[in-house]
Amino acid sequence: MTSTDNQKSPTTTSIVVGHASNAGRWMLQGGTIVALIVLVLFFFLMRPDVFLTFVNVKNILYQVSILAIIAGAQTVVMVVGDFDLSVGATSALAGATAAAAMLGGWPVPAAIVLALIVGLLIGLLNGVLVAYLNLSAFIATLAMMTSVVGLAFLVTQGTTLFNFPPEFNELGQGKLFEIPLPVYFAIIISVILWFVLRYTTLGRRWHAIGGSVEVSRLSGVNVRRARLLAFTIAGFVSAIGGILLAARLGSASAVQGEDNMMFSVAAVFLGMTIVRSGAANLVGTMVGVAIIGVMSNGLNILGVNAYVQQVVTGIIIIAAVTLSSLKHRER
Amino acid sequence: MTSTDNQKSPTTTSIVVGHASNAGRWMLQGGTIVALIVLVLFFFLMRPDVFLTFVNVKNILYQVSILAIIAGAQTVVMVVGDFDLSVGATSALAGATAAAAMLGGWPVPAAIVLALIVGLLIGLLNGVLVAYLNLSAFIATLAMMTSVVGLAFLVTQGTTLFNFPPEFNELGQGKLFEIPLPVYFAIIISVILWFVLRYTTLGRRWHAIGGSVEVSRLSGVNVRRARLLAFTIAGFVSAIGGILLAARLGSASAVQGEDNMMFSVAAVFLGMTIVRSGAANLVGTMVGVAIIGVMSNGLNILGVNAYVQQVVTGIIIIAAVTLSSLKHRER
Amino acid sequence: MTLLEERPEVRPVDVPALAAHDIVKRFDGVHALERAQFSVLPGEIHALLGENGAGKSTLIKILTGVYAPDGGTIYRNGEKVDFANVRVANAAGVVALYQELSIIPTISVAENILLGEQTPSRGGIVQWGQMRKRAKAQLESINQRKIPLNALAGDLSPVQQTMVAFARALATDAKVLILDEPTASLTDTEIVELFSVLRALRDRGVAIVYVSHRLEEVFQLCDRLTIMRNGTHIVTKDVADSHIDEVISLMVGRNANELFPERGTATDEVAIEVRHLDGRRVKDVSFVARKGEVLGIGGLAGSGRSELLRILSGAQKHVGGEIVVGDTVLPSSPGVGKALEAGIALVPEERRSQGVILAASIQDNIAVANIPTVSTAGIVSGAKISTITKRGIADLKIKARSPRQHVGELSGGNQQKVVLAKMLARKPKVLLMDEPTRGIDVGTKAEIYRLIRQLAAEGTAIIAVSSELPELIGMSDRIIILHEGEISGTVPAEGADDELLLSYCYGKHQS
Amino acid sequence: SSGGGDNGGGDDTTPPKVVAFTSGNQTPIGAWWVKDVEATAKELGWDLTMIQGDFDFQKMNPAVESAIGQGADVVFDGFTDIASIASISTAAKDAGIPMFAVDSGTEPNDAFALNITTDQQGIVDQTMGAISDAIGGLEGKTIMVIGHDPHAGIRMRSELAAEAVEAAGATLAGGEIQQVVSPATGRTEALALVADYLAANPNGLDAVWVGWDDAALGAVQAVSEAGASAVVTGCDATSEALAAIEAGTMLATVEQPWPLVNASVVDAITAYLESGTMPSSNFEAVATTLVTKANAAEITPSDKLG
Ligand SMILES: Nc1ncnc2c1ncn2[C@@H]1O[C@H](COP(=O)(O)OP(=O)(O)OP(=O)(O)O)[C@@H](O)[C@H]1O
Ligand SMILES: Nc1ncnc2c1ncn2[C@@H]1O[C@H](COP(=O)(O)OP(=O)(O)OP(=O)(O)O)[C@@H](O)[C@H]1O
Ligand SMILES: [Mg+2]
Ligand SMILES: [Mg+2]
Repeated sequence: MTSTDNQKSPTTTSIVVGHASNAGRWMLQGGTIVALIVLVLFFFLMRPDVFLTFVNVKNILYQVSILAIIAGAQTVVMVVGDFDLSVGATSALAGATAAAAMLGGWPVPAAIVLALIVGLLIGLLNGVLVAYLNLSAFIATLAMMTSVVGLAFLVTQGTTLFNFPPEFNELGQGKLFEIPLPVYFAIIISVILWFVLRYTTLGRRWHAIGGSVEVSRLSGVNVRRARLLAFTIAGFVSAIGGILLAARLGSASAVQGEDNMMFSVAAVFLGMTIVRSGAANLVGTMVGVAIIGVMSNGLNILGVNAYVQQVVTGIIIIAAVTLSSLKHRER
Repeated sequence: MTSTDNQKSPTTTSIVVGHASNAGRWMLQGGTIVALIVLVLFFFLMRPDVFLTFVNVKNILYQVSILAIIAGAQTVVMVVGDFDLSVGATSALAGATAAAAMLGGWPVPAAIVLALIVGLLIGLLNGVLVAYLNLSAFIATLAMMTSVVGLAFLVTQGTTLFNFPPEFNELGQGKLFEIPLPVYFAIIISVILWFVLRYTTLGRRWHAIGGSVEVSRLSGVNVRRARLLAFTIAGFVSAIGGILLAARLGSASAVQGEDNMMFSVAAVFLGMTIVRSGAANLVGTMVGVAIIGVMSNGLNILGVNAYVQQVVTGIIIIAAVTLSSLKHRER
Repeated sequence: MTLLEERPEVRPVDVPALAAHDIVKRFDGVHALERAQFSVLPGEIHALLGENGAGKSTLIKILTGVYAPDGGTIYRNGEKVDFANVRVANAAGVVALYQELSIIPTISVAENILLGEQTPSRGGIVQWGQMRKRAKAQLESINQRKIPLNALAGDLSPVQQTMVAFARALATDAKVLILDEPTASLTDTEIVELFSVLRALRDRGVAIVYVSHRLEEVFQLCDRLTIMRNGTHIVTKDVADSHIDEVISLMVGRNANELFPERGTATDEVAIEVRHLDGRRVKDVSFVARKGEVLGIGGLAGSGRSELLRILSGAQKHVGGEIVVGDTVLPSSPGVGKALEAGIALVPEERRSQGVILAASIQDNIAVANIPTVSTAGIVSGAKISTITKRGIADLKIKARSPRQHVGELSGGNQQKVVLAKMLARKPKVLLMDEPTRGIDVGTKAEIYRLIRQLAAEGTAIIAVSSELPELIGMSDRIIILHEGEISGTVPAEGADDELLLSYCYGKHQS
Repeated sequence: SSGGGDNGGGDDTTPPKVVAFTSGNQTPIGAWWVKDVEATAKELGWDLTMIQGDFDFQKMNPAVESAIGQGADVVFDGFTDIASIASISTAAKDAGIPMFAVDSGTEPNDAFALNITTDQQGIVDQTMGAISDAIGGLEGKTIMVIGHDPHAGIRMRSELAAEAVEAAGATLAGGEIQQVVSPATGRTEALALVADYLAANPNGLDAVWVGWDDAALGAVQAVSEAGASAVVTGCDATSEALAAIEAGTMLATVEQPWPLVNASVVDAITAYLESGTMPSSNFEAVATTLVTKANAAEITPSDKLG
């Protein structure tokens, strides 16, 4: 640093960013999208008369709508770099709460609000444990899941509750222009979450925290509050999913929609591969949800045995994620 | 740029020793141990006539012995900084494989070896996906779990297999000095894993990788091979657990011991709180296993309703982890 | 503007913009700060100096609300304040650029610059247009027009990342700006930019605290300086009244020796030979390093120096050419383990992410690189680990409570010594060092230079990358300059000419 | 027992020790059984140890075996498949204690002194009869059978149902028994199975035979959403199924007389405790009642037993 005249130096140098092979890179990154297209093509070719018909597409959409909502909730938490393993349990408890309240004579809107509050509170509690008490999200939400399922059993007394007012069931079973209402709800919620994640200061803070908690904190981001909010919103959105599931089935049990937890995490992971930063993102999650939905519907249509389906599901998830991970391979 | 004799310079030391508040620190860190002691005391005071009797302690040991083995497998993977969500499924498939082979007329030892190989291969596959294809352990083992459960369903054809040769059942139900054999197996496997983790080069490498993959790689550790081995060993040990479970119950089904996955992760997390580095460690895991076992046995003895038990289980896990996390709190 | 520009007259007003009185901070028994005093006036650049571990970074974290002090008071413009967290400090106009913590890799450059409260928004909705505009303006103000706003910050070079972090600190409209070793990973070009910006800010009345181990910089840039030692205040005085040797001796608490030891004599025996090596960026690089020789490698940021060392250490594969150590030809991707066995060891560039496991003890860190030596038949010997650790701690004078202390608790300089210790325990024939003294105080620097010489005298070949020309010249026997991955010049270090070296750095090729 | 003589006003027969267990205590029927057995024990003066296992045999079996090890006169099993309790049956056999059971396996097994369950073939005959009546004979029709292998009863009756379908000259939809993998998601799985089948084969289904009501209700919903005409039967007579039958969306279910079965087993236990008489046969399959719109109102739902 002793050199004298470096006046002339401040010119070019150091910048090495190469925007070269963007298209090619995108192709590889899009492994998950490629996987989706391959799946759709495959099932279409196997059953051209069925697979892409209006009825069947509607079917798929209907089947994944609630998973899409819960995966949306999971996306929010995973953007922040955490997990929420209690989303499925929370949705079941919310459905059960709404059900029990309605059967107890509450008006439908009040029962729904109560169930949403329950979801919100569970989310809040998760948030407090993770953001304020610094528990690992994994263990906190795992334990929460256990307790919440227990609560759901208490609320339903171990039975399946049913016999809801028709206007409640309508939420899950009604149609608008031939399309079931839950599909609209899923779309609306996804768009809202996408907007929040992309365009609000809260969403951007979540992304920053997901990138580095420490740098965010030192840059003046209120990390705790933002994480708390992420979990709270996830609890709330999961509750919406659970209420719709109860309405869709016309019944509520403590373990209802259990597999949504696992599939929501899988969907988010599948979706993480489509962006360069490798972060959770809503569009990707929806691609992941679509893969899961198409796979299950297509295998059913081909009449594949349930156990074989399960084996194949695991393999397809691994294949899709591997495809996208190939680009990251370095020595 | 001068100064002559520098040969002799690197001499004296400068170790600033200060072992002050080690004991106090240990107390706080030992939150999990405190939780265990509190639990034991509580149940003892509630039922002094039952809880600490030889029969009941034996009972607890018997009940947790297989969880202890599977949690040992999980510890290995978590030392490396990963997860294995497929341990439960792998153990079920191993049990099912041994069962199907024996019912198919294989001699007991051959059936056991076959089951161990199955576990090893699943672990190896997990390892390849995570270590060589760079998949996130979470999604890779989650997908693996799905596929493996499917395989277990295929092997058992969805039923519960039973009617094994008595010498097989003896492995799980036999006793030595009044203590059931699985307890000895659990102890032996734990000691071996503890030794491997603590005293072998492989164990050292695993710890280093858990601390930092990049630093380990640049220090000459073959990171991939070590991670591969961690998953492989986890698969193998899980298979032992699954075989013992089948022998212990005298039966094998595809979903047998499902909750061992969740509880194994919970046990390792509980155990991580007892060491200063916050890393997974075998002794801690066994404390975690003990907490889970004592809790479940104690609540049963008190005749607590099954649903309430579930709620309480979640709360106790959260409480134990929170207790230990308090020390980490900073502003 | 040049680095050696005349300092304009500064007449600071009397009330300090920020002052700390009697600050005490302990970490698990370590007294990081013991009644530390510090104050900075508006319109001055105030250097905060001290050895590694003197407590500078800790003080900064307390001044900005990251840590709560165990005792003492902080005053902002003469009023007592209690910063509960970074946000409160920022809101009070106190902003820091922390040591070794820069950017969030997974979000865009623009977002990195306008993070947190700075994000332009209306009703909670981010105004992206506004954000890009302001981020662009910030980058322009530090002459970094080439950094793409929409790129992920993680895709930038380390230098660019630092500049982005700096842009963020500037974006907060700070009244007190604290910079903790901002130039550690910068080259001259960026340093010039940085200084001119800092001077402009000072002239607008901003109080600037500047931490650096590069004392020349301090003398070029700063108005006053405060020296800390062992967590306490030693002296505060005008830079104009200070002399560099005096500063050094106050920092280390003893008389500074000459920084660079005398050069030794390289043997004729070749330790490592590199022939036509090609990597991702490195192109057709050939050279030899001899036993007992210190071979310096210079170049601009991104010129491929680190990659060259990574390839030699086996951490990255090469696509062409060969590496010969003694009589073994290394395969194209040997892996670090094999390279270590062949006698090549690397002290990497990024200490915290590549050099040490922060959450592990000193002895565990040292053991990682020495697993083959501390084990027999796959079983590790605690006694052997203990022996090599104690030797490392003694030889390198590592300042630590015990061999079991976590490396994350050590100061930067001591962390670097741990990295050295773990590699030296392998007794390498060829020692690769990437920026061996980055972020290290003068006292420790001198120790490391002496150590390098001692190793050379014992027959080790040392290949060291440095971004600081005086260091490169002072410590090496011979210097290779890289430009865009190719060797643009090779010169003997003795009497090497700064300007010539710089011209090679900027792409002039040796005839 | 050493110093216990001072309050023993002449009652020198110690109460019989009964170890009872069920794995299905989280199901409504299991919960009812626990209550019923506890009430019975009080009434008959049993010294009862009740162990509840939530389908977690790893936890339940050791607890039961340890209770057996501490001495018992009778082991009483409720709704736990013999396959899952092989280790318990070994322990009981070794201790020489007879085991009585309600609905624990579909075939005779020497492990039990007595196991009373329902007649699976009867259930299939009743439901298939109802289907046949509703769709005008089975021949040439397409019928889906949905089962759940892990449950021994459901597994057996779905196999019998599949045989009945083929024997009657009808087609088994999908060529094999369709499986629900997890009981927790039974309803959604069945819903998707039927919905997807109907999407691929619009109006290609005449009936759906389902092994238990919860999943049957998913099939009912799929059929009605697709606007198809297939009829659906289940088994269990849950209140929800009864309501669906009364509403006309579901064709039939089957009531299994658990209170009666349990009472019979209790009688056999009492006989054994009093006189050591063992039941003449170790297996009994009792007849069931078909529930259709005609009698749905009179049936006590299986989830409202207690
Ligand atoms: N989080 C921590 N836990 C324990 N000890 C710490 C921690 N942070 C700092 N220390 C200790 O406090 C002392 C001061 O460290 P600090 O980082 O402030 O030094 P510094 O002057 O910034 O050094 P450098 O020039 O190397 O950056 C050192 O002894 C260090 O080991
Ligand atoms: N894996 C990678 N992907 C993309 N760019 C990379 C990668 N590795 C290195 N680079 C870039 O290539 C250039 C050469 O890197 P290298 O680290 O060898 O340079 P250097 O001369 O040591 O400079 P520096 O001072 O930045 O370390 C750097 O600008 C770096 O950002
Ligand atoms: Mg510092
Ligand atoms: Mg470099």
